[in-house]
Amino acid sequence: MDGIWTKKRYASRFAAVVAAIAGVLASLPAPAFAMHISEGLLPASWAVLWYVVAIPFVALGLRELQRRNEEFPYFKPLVGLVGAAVFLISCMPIPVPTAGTCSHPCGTGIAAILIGPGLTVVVASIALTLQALFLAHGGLTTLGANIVAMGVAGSYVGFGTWLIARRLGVPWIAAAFLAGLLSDWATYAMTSFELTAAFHAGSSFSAMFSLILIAFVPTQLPLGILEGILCAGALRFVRNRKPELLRMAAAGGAA
Amino acid sequence: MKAIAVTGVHFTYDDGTEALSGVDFHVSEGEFVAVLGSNGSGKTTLIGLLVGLLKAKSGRIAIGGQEIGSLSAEELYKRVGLVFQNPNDQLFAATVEEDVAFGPRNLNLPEEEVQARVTEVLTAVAALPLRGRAIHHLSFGEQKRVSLAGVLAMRPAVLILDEPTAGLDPAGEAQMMQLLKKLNREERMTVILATHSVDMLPLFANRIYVLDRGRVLQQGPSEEIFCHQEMIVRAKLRLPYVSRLMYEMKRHDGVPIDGLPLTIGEARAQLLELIPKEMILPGIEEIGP
Amino acid sequence: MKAIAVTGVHFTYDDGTEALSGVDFHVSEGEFVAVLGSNGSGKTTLIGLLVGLLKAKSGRIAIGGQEIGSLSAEELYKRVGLVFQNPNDQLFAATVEEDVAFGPRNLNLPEEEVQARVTEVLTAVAALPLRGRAIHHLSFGEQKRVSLAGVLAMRPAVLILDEPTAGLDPAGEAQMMQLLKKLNREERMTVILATHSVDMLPLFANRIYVLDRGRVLQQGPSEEIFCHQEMIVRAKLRLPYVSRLMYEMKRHDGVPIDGLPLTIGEARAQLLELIPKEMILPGIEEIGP
Amino acid sequence: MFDLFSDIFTYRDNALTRIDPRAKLVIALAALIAVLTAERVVLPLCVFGVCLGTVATLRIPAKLVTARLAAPLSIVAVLVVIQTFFTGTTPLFAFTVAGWHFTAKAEGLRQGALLGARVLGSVSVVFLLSVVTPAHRIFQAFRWFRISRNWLEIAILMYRYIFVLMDQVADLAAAQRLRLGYTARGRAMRSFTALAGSTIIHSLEQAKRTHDAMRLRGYRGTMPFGPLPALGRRDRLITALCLIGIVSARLLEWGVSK
Ligand SMILES: Nc1ncnc2c1ncn2[C@@H]1O[C@H](COP(=O)(O)OP(=O)(O)OP(=O)(O)O)[C@@H](O)[C@H]1O
Ligand SMILES: Nc1ncnc2c1ncn2[C@@H]1O[C@H](COP(=O)(O)OP(=O)(O)OP(=O)(O)O)[C@@H](O)[C@H]1O
Ligand SMILES: [Mg+2]
Ligand SMILES: [Mg+2]
Repeated sequence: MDGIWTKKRYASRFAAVVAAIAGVLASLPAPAFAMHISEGLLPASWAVLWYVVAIPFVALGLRELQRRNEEFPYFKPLVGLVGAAVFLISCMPIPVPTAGTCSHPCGTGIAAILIGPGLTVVVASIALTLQALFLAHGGLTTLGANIVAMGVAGSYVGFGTWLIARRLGVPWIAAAFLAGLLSDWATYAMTSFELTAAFHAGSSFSAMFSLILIAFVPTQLPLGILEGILCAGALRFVRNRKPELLRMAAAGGAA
Repeated sequence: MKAIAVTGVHFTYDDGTEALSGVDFHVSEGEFVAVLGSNGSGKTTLIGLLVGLLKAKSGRIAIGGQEIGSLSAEELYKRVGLVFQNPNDQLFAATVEEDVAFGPRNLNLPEEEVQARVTEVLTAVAALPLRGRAIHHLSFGEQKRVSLAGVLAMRPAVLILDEPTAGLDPAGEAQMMQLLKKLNREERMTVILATHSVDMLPLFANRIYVLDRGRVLQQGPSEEIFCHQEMIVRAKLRLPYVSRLMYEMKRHDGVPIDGLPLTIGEARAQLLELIPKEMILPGIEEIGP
Repeated sequence: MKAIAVTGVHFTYDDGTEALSGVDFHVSEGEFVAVLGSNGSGKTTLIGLLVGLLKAKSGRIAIGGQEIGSLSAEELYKRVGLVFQNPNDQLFAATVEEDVAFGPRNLNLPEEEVQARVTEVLTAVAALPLRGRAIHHLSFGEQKRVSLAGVLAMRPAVLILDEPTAGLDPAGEAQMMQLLKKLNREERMTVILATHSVDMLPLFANRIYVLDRGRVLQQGPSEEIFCHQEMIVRAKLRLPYVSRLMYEMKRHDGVPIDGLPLTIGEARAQLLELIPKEMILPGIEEIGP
Repeated sequence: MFDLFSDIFTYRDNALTRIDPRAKLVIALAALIAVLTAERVVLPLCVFGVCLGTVATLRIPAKLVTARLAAPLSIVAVLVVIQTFFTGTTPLFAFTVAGWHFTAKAEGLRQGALLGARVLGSVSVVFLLSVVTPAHRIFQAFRWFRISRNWLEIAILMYRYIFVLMDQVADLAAAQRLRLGYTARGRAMRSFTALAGSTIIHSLEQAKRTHDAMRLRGYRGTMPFGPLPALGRRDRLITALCLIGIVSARLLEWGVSK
């Protein structure tokens, strides 16, 4: 692995790699699912490691589910249905201007606002399992890694943003926008991190990380913004139409 | 001129269900046509093809004389409008006014024109007082009429409705059908409706297509269609109740009835001819309204 | 013994809509009772009260002689079973078998008993071959029957159905009503159904309650109910088509008709008496089946 | 997208659908591990070939196969290209495009090909599993693996109501399209948020009705599951044979790589 990242030819190599990755990514049938790490891509050791990271978060979410289900018997059907809705939203094609194709939102931001981050991890783990099994997006072996990126990073960052922004007195619509935006970017940063960790072999970690990050920029930067708009817009829609429903789902004083 | 011309259309869903197999379906401008068929006979699929939501595997579909594939979205949806069965799946704005204005605004009309259209169509469906109301506070019948208004606001030449009277009570059903009749007779709008309820149809539809398992069993004016009792049963339908009564009297009791009366008015006229004058109570005329 | 006794019940939704105002509703064991009312008349609200989903503001509700408030959830659900209007609300498991077994398993029955009940109720609703199928692959009519099976598996003493025939085609409607009739006559199950379709009712219901804007306008056997044409119209309903024909002939043409025939059979019998024998075609008997 | 989420083939009756889902899951996991730990392309490609062959024998439409494999295949392409040109030392060939020099390297090509083969192999294993096992059977098998019951309960509800909501969402989206809601970018985004919002509203309302229905049938906060049937002899035999096959293939590969 010598020579590639040596100073002299760094710039042109770097540009070439970015162009190559971005070019092929744009031609993918569903670029957003490039955010799911494909089945078989991670070496066994990494696959296991990410499982080990993911499982405590899922267990935490399940504990919360059990607890809130006892207070409020409605809760499991509610989580299941919100999960189904978020699954569908994440399957809806949205037009991404730069990629020239349609892409898909993650939906974790809005889910975290609705049912809280812990349960969003649970829902995301189920959605990812269904997608891995029946749609060949993501995979069973890479499930742990994908849960960490989509579920854990996405929902905790999204919910944290929402909470902090609300505490700081940011209007809810802006807070929702930020939550959607940052949850999407967090997912993408985490996925890039996971890919780098597995494949930087030999080359410098930070160089490869920034490389992958930048390669995804043309699609993920606007996609994050669209996700923010979606999150804010959908929340506004529900608030306008049926505010009482939000109270029902509310986690942590949502909306 | 043909408003709609469908010839030899086949359609198969991705999972292999053959929903339409060789359907011919023609509607002239200004007609009121009903597509009659049991659950799963392919009505909704046919409608999906007509409005371009589904693509036919083979066969030709022309709207107003032009191939459906050659029309832009804008041209197509000025020609055909679809009212869905469940208004809840169709109304997505917060208020009645916003929802009805959705289509005209997307046509980039000036705001006065948009408002004028909203007033016009809400008047047409007798829902003007609902203008400022929130959608989710409307009753089912009101929702149905508002969803019709939203489609009318696009001024489609052909209005297609999927089970317009499903879930409506008798009064709502009659009101909806009167409304459609008025649009058809007075505004010369072509109306196509899919349904499996047979009793109201004879009064309204010029022509009926009977659909069964993806095939057109028969088509023609309602008097003709309901003469074929076996065909009707094969399509898992039934005769209108009044016709059924007359059919049984004619067939099993040998009462001499001309053709097959479809409406209460026709049946009454025929029966009165059969009943001797002296049976009729004298002076009863005064009691009647 | 009264299976259901509702006296002076009022109910107001959170948003202030007064959905029921002073309703009395009594059903004896083994009866087949229909609650007839237009959209928004309060049928679903009344049902919600009967099964304990809603709590009445005032008035008394007793199920099988016991106050509804004093019954444990388990006792209540063994006494009343509710089939929802939309089968999707009720079919929440992945397959037919799992869904039907949901209730019995909640009753902590041994597994053989659960399986036996599943077989029994699926046979009763003619859906045994669907046992292993996924719910989302069933047709609408099949879903309706399976959702009925799921409730029957709880062996409720009283079966309540919200618009059991809504959305079904004529064949499916007839099948569903026959099924309910059989459950009522053969299994002695008390059946209560809410509907706004009038034509099938006279054949099946022992008694009809007419509901309008949260009030019971009238109750009684169907022959009585449909004699009150003005009351029916006030409730935004209509007479069954056959009765309408007979009513118009009696009222406007002065034809001497006894009472008001409600079914095709009754109407046919009465009309045949009025038509002179010599009008009837000779030898036609042979042609009839 | 929506149409792809189709499990109709899993309800066909064939030799593979008749096998107990637990057996299939164990075999699939073993195959995944073998593919993932393989050090040369042969084993993953063999698995890929076997799975694809089986899928073809089951007469799964080619359209579905290509749709499912499209994304993984393009990932494989990216991997091979990137690794070939940017990793390794031994040059294979070189060319220049628009002033940029590209040198393909042997190690990179090998590494890329291995990664690509693993992706293909494992994707095809899961694909085969998914066309012979309906979701509810997989959930059943999960129970045997001691997956949390709460997780399964949510999964079952989610799976079921994805189909219900999907019908409603499809109608909503069609209604918007028919009234020209997607003809310009700004409009499209507005329609899209309304669609997402409606989906959430529908789901929350449905949750209430579903819970009512569950309660009326005795639900007290936990979905009851029936007992799992014992694993049949035939299934145990099949599992054992397949495991032996997979393990020996893996050992064989190990021997060869050494
Ligand atoms: N999305 C779909 N995927 C697969 N099969 C479908 C789909 N939609 C409908 N079908 C099948 O296609 C056939 C025709 O269905 P369609 O919805 O057109 O019937 P319909 O006449 O509208 O019935 P209904 O009166 O119940 O609305 C049915 O057998 C149905 O099961
Ligand atoms: N959740 C609710 N909140 C507020 N008002 C409601 C609610 N549900 C029903 N209503 C109102 O209560 C009244 C009675 O409604 P209900 O649903 O009982 O009528 P219904 O006879 O079942 O009508 P349909 O035939 O349309 O089902 C109506 O005016 C309705 O608008
Ligand atoms: Mg239909
Ligand atoms: Mg109701």
